[in-house]
Amino acid sequence: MQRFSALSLLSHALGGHRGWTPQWRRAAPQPAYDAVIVGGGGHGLGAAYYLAREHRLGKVAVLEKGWIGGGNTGRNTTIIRSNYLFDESAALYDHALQLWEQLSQTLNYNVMFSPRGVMMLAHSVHDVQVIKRHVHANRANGVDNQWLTAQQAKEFCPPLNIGDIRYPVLGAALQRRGGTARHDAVAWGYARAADALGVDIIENCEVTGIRRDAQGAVTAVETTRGLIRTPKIGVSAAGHTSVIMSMAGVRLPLESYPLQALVSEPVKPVFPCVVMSNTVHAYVSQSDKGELVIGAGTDAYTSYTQRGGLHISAHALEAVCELFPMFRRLRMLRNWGGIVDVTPDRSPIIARTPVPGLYVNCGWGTGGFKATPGAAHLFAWTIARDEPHPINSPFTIERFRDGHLIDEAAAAAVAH
Amino acid sequence: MADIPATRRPPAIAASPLLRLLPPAARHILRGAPTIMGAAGEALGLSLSMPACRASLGGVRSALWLGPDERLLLGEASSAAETASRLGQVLQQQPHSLVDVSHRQVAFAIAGPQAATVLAAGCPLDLDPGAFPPGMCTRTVLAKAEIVLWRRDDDSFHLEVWRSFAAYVSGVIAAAARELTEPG
Amino acid sequence: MTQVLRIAEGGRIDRSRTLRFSFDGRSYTGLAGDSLASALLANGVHLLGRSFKYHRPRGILAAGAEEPSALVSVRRDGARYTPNLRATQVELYDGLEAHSQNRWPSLAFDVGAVSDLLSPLFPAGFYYKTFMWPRRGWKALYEPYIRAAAGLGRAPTQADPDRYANRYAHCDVLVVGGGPAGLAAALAAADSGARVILCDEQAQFGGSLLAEPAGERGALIQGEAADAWLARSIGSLRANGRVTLLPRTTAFGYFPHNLVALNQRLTDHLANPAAGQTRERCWQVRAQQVVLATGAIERPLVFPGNDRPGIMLAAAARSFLNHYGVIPGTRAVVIAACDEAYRAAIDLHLAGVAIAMIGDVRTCADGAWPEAARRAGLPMQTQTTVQGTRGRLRIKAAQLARLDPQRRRIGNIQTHACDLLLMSGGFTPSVHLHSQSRGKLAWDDRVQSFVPSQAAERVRSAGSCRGVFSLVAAIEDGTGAGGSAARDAAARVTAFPTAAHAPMPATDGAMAGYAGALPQPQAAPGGKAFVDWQNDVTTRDLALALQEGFVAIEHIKRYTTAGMATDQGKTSNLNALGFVSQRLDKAIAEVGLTTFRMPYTPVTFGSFAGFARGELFDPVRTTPIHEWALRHGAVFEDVGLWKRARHFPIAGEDLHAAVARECRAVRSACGIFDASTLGKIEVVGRDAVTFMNRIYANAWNSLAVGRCRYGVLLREDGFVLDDGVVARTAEDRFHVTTTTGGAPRVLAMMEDYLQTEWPELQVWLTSTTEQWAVIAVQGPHSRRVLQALVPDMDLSAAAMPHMSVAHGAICGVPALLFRVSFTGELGFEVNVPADYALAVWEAIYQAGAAHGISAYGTEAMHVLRAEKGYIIVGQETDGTATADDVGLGWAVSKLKPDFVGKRSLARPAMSAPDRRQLVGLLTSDPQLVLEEGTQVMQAAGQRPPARPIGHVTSSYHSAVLQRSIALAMVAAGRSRIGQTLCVAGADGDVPVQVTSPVFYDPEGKRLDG
Amino acid sequence: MLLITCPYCGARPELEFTHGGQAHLARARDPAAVGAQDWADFLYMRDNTRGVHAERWRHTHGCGRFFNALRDTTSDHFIATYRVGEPPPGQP
Ligand SMILES: Cc1cc2nc3c(=O)[nH]c(=O)nc-3n(C[C@H](O)[C@H](O)[C@H](O)COP(=O)(O)OP(=O)(O)OC[C@H]3O[C@@H](n4cnc5c(N)ncnc54)[C@H](O)[C@@H]3O)c2cc1C
Ligand SMILES: NC(=O)c1ccc[n+]([C@@H]2O[C@H](COP(=O)([O-])OP(=O)(O)OC[C@H]3O[C@@H](n4cnc5c(N)ncnc54)[C@H](O)[C@@H]3O)[C@@H](O)[C@H]2O)c1
Ligand SMILES: Cc1cc2nc3c(=O)[nH]c(=O)nc-3n(C[C@H](O)[C@H](O)[C@H](O)COP(=O)(O)O)c2cc1C
Ligand SMILES: [Zn+2]
Repeated sequence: MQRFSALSLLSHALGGHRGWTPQWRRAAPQPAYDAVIVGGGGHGLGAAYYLAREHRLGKVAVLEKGWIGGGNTGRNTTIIRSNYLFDESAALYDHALQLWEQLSQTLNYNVMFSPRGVMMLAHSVHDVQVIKRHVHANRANGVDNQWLTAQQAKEFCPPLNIGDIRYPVLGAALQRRGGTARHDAVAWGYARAADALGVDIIENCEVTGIRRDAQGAVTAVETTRGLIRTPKIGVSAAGHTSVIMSMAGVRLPLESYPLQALVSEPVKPVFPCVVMSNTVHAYVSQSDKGELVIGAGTDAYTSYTQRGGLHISAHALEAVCELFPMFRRLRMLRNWGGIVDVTPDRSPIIARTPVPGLYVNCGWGTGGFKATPGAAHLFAWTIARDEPHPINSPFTIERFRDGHLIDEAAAAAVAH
Repeated sequence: MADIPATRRPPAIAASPLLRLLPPAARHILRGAPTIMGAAGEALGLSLSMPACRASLGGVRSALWLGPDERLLLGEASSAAETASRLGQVLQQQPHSLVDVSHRQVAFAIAGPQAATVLAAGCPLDLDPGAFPPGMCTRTVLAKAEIVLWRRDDDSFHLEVWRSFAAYVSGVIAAAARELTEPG
Repeated sequence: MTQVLRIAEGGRIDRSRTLRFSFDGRSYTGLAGDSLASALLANGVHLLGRSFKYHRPRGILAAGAEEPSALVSVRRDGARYTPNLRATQVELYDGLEAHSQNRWPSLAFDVGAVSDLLSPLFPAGFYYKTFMWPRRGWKALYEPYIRAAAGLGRAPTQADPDRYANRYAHCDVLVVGGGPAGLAAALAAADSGARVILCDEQAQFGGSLLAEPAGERGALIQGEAADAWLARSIGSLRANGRVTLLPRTTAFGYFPHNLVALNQRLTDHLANPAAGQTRERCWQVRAQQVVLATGAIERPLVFPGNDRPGIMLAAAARSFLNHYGVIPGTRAVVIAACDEAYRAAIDLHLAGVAIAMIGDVRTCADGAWPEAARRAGLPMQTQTTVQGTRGRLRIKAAQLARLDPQRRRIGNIQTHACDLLLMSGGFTPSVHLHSQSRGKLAWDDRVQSFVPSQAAERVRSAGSCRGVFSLVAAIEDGTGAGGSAARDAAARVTAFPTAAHAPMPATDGAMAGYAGALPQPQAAPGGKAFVDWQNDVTTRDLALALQEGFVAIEHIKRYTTAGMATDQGKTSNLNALGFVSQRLDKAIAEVGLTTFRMPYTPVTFGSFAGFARGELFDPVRTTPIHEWALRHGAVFEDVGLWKRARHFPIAGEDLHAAVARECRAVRSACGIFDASTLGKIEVVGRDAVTFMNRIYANAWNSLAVGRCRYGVLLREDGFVLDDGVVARTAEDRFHVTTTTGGAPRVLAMMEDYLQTEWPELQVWLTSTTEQWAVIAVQGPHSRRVLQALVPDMDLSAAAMPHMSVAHGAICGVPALLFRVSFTGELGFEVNVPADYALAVWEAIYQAGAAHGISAYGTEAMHVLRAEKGYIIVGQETDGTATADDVGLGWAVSKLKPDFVGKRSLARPAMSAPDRRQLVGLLTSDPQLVLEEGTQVMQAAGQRPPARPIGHVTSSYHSAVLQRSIALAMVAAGRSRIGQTLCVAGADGDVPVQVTSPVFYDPEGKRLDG
Repeated sequence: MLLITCPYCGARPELEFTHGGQAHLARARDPAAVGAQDWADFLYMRDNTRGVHAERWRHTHGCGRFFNALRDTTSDHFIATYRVGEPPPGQP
């Protein structure tokens, strides 16, 4: 793997940058692999990377129906935080956050992880109760999260309008370690590092079927680029998970909804942090390129179209204009949608399935980018050892049968 | 203890030229199988077996189709008790539900050549008389509130609004009306 | 200096109206009808901005929406400051104040320009490769620098005072684009009586016709001069009552089921808009049929140094000349890959501009326009490429070379001095909206572009937006599309027009043009050749991306950021594709396109929000008693959409003091509380009791008429959804109450089961939430206070025991009177029709004066119920609590075979021994009030990550108990009563004693006063 | 914003409707008799079809009725809407 650094950049500059080689090979499918990951998003590529680096699982391939990072990884608002309510969730997301803090160095790829602080606004007495409960629960779990008065919130984010609005800001929770990262870099960084460890990254290769033996165990995947034999299949296909799992006759507690985001025209730095308001539905940050990156809500209906209704993004912009009245004159540059796989308790599934050799990492819904390194790491572990890591052991499919839900939604934690 | 003057006190609303708060009325929601609507209608002197999304008039009363099993009955404020007793008599044996909602909502009249355009600021329905002719009525939305919209004639509408939404709905109407009076 | 480059006559500006304006503090004049760009050009100003990455001097490339470079900020006043506007679309008004962006200290001398010299260090994606050391370096060091360098204009700093509006509209035919094709389509549709909306982003209709010279010198349409045809067409559309004409209106988004979003700009072109005048209107148009006539965008040519000020698209120059009466330069070099360039050359030549050379990229140029140029004696040559240009702030010279097919130079490099370089790489049909609608695109060799193919909505494209370039053909195309659209609309045709709905008329290759980088002689050094002007993406960046393995077009876009600027690649995408296809030696069609997304051009946030701001952001729901609360100094809290009185401070009391006083009043005398926001549902019908039995966890058969019962509602998954008192007012009639927030949810759930699971039940539901106002009168004196007002009702314990209900009259007003208590005191809830509520409230308040009545708010209500251990759904419960968890097991029927949620209660987890259960907590320090949400620990001094065993759900100071109390959900809590646990407070652990959740009057004696 | 044809009121804007999830998931007449896995399936498991699927809508801000629809989740275009109790068009 060519080393990336200021120095290498300089020396390549002298050579007119003719020396750079592909960041990952354009691998062609081999007839068989020791493990196949379905889905070339951050989670899938990351899982392949950790399989190769930490579990030496032999030959691993990532199969991507389109171009890697083209799924939700490439279309999310990149908010990273770990201040979730329940112990199980906090452990899971903080595991990820700790990996984020090292990720650029780990991968030798600048993923631009920027812990600029994630602030969650409270607009009602009920919000205050819920958010303070998070703050206290997080403190017990060793996850940094701090309560700010409305005034302190404004000091932390000067454009914020706390006063003369329909739902005045009563305070906020701030996780300073939270922030954002560059979505594309995450996919490319994992791809490059995995490739360097011998992982085959196979694009334009859609999985169309799953073959199983008499005992029901998986034996191969059918793809648009031919049959690929493998004893282990890890499905990490976000919005398309149900479609793939149904190929093995597995039904999941998932529904795929459109979720939209949008960016403004780029402007000079005005927005120092990430602000989220669940009550009025606004999620805002400013990217390194200068666009305000704004998250909207999901549509009411399931869809695989990667687009949503105008009223959904309009609703988000109403909230943004209310909270940040000076942004009313800014303009939308582009709007897009993704397909998010939502579970009934808004918590993910990283687990074995009833089908031997078939593993699944899904249900991240509106909030799995922040989990990318952690989920990938735990998924790799689960695939390699055929058993969950302690951190993901609560995130099973069976929890729905037995009622051990981890209901972040009911407990009014926010999305994203 | 002396009785308080039983004058009804409607909620406060935003003023605007095209919008008028209509006097208090008697309102009932009648729900039941289509089979009861014939008799019930006769008792009130109007048809309750109207086609979907249509209103019917009969003397001082009017009835709005809100759903296959739901009608909104409107009458003068004083007529509430009589409506109830008349229906009570004819419907005794038939399963149905009659609930007095006289105070649940208020009524607005929105009139003038601009009426439909003003409503179009928040109502996503096609209000062209061709598509929404006089006599048509339906529950729908105006911006973020639910309303019952009833077209009386080409440029006048009758709105039924839950009382706590009256200020908001009249506010949206006022803002939209104001926008239309601008130059350009 | 004033408009030296304005020609004496011609153009569509009004020479009688001179307008003053300023750019970077310097004043100029222009004419009514000018764009900021044309006005600056008239004054010889070509340098308008600095580029995003290399801070290269940039001028005006285009004349319309596609402009990538000439971005400016316009400032009306401190609060009305708008960055990143395209000077070509800013309409000039008197006093306009514009500023250039992204430069320091000045536009002409910009320090940032060093990045141009250092550019070898910043190839595409350089930031992924560095800034990784030290680990914290990115956030602390590099990122702030990168951020400061990035971004275009500054964001406004003050709240925007302008207004924005929304409008829904419907029509038979929506025509987007008012050029010849669009006008023809609108005319044809209107003629057949259709309801038509025609919108165009420009101030005037006419599209490319606006760039035609006036009268006979311009194009002819069936023998008629273009401008005459234009005036006539617009006139007849205006005259038609079923046609809505929307100038300055951009169709920016295409949504499912033929919903098209338009952005209409109402005031930005005005010198002094009326105070509070609406600035923009967002239209949502639902159209039976849509005709897209959005035209085509000219492609620049890609060659070294192609970005200097003075380098311009040929059609743009023609538009500046014929539309605005401005000569963009005095001596021009023209580079043509398409005949359109010759039209521009001829028009400029006739206007007195010296044409130094017309270099055609192609091997031959023998179309009508090249011939005309030849006749006019203009210098021309084929097989030409541009090897470079000179000039810092304005082009000074262009170096041309002629190449043979093997890219060997024929003859010497020719250097032509010039102050203007015009280029035309052909035209890219504007297929944005067709593609947004999910219609397919097909590569068309004849026009060297993607054109619309199979539609995915009821939409047609007409004119140059589908590659029908010639004027006459475009008009015929528009007429055809408009006519068939109107016919289909009339016939309510639902099928999508097939690709074959209108076959492509034959086109000569004259307009085909060129995509990619112009051929360069082998081993020519060559400077930066820009593909994407605004994001500073050069051919080298694209080449590097390919070299590093980014071969998918979507990867190339993201790695180089080509097409990601505010122009969304209108002028660059096809050249990028062309270049990639050249490099990969793959047909453009196989390279594929990136996705078109809304908006077509950037749209103001405010216009999406429209009316929804301040008071109208969300409905503000108030009760009939609200104004009394206002008069009595209530402090309100938001509960859903409702405003509820939280407390009634008097004489400078703080929340704590007011609440203590209100609580004491209730416990010792009498309190009055507005509970009108409670949800109410009338459940009526023969099977009412059966329905109640199935929906609620409780059993209802035994509830007699005239009695009430506390009901618990579960979700199908077994967790508590809502609660409330239910009264049986007749055999077949229940008056159900719900929580304030739960009302709509509960009604929807009931309707769902009724309609979809139990349609056989004869039951109907009606919301009476707003029919009844609810006045709670609570406290030992409540009976005395009320009795006087209800002469013909007997409120005695015998006649009206706890949990009973009666019809009657209060102060002569019909009332439904409940004997219920959410405070633990003797209490009543008076339901009266809403319009009477205020009067009744005032009467009760008056009557209560003698008995020490006091109004209390939601906060006191919370304290009072907490003293009694009554839960609040949403505070004690959070969607993960069962009825048993919160001590309501008694309410859940053991006998009923089924009710919503019962089956789920049988799941193992629902009866796990360590479930969190409702308990009371008492701190050893009676004055210490725990913070709600604090976590309960098994023992003190645990280090994170410690596993809390519970959390505090409610915590208050109790006036009557003169100490703090708290409710908490604690694992196996009921078994821990008596134990001492600890709560992790902000400053250290606090020991707490686990108690029963009922702190006050556990025997419930006070219920009877 | 979709345009949805209510079987009672005709074509109406999505804003008037609430989505009701996958259609034709009947609640058991005697849930007590339903096994753990089957009950979990009823509560949580969904087909999440990519392609034509049957879903429930309620014309909440209209006639108030629940009804079913066939919609292609790859295009969001409706194939049909039909009343509760009726089988999906094109199926017995
Ligand atoms: C608009 C939006 C905003 C969001 N905001 C945030 C946020 O702020 N913070 C946050 O933490 N999360 C956010 N999320 C969620 C987050 O993006 C996702 O949870 C996360 O990126 C999922 O990553 P993934 O790798 O699992 O899925 P993806 O990146 O979607 O990768 C799945 C891949 O599988 C491929 N695939 C699918 N089917 C097949 C097949 N049959 N064969 C082969 N390959 C297949 C897809 O092409 C795709 O590339 C947001 C999501 C969206 C859409
Ligand atoms: N620009 C050129 O010089 C050029 C190139 C090719 C064809 N032509 C000529 O163009 C004519 C073809 O006419 P036409 O009507 O197809 O194209 P046109 O360019 O004349 O008209 C297109 C119109 O649509 C408007 N428009 C584009 N996108 C829009 C949007 N999203 N919302 C609102 N308005 C939008 C444009 O402002 C323009 O006014 C013929 O005269 C042909 O000779 C001119
Ligand atoms: C954090 C973030 C920032 C983005 N910034 C831009 C931008 O500056 N310009 C742009 O054109 N698109 C931007 N995009 C959107 C992408 O162009 C694209 O819309 C998105 O990846 C979804 O892909 P699709 O639109 O091709 O389906 C951004 C996306 C993300 C996730
Ligand atoms: Zn309906």
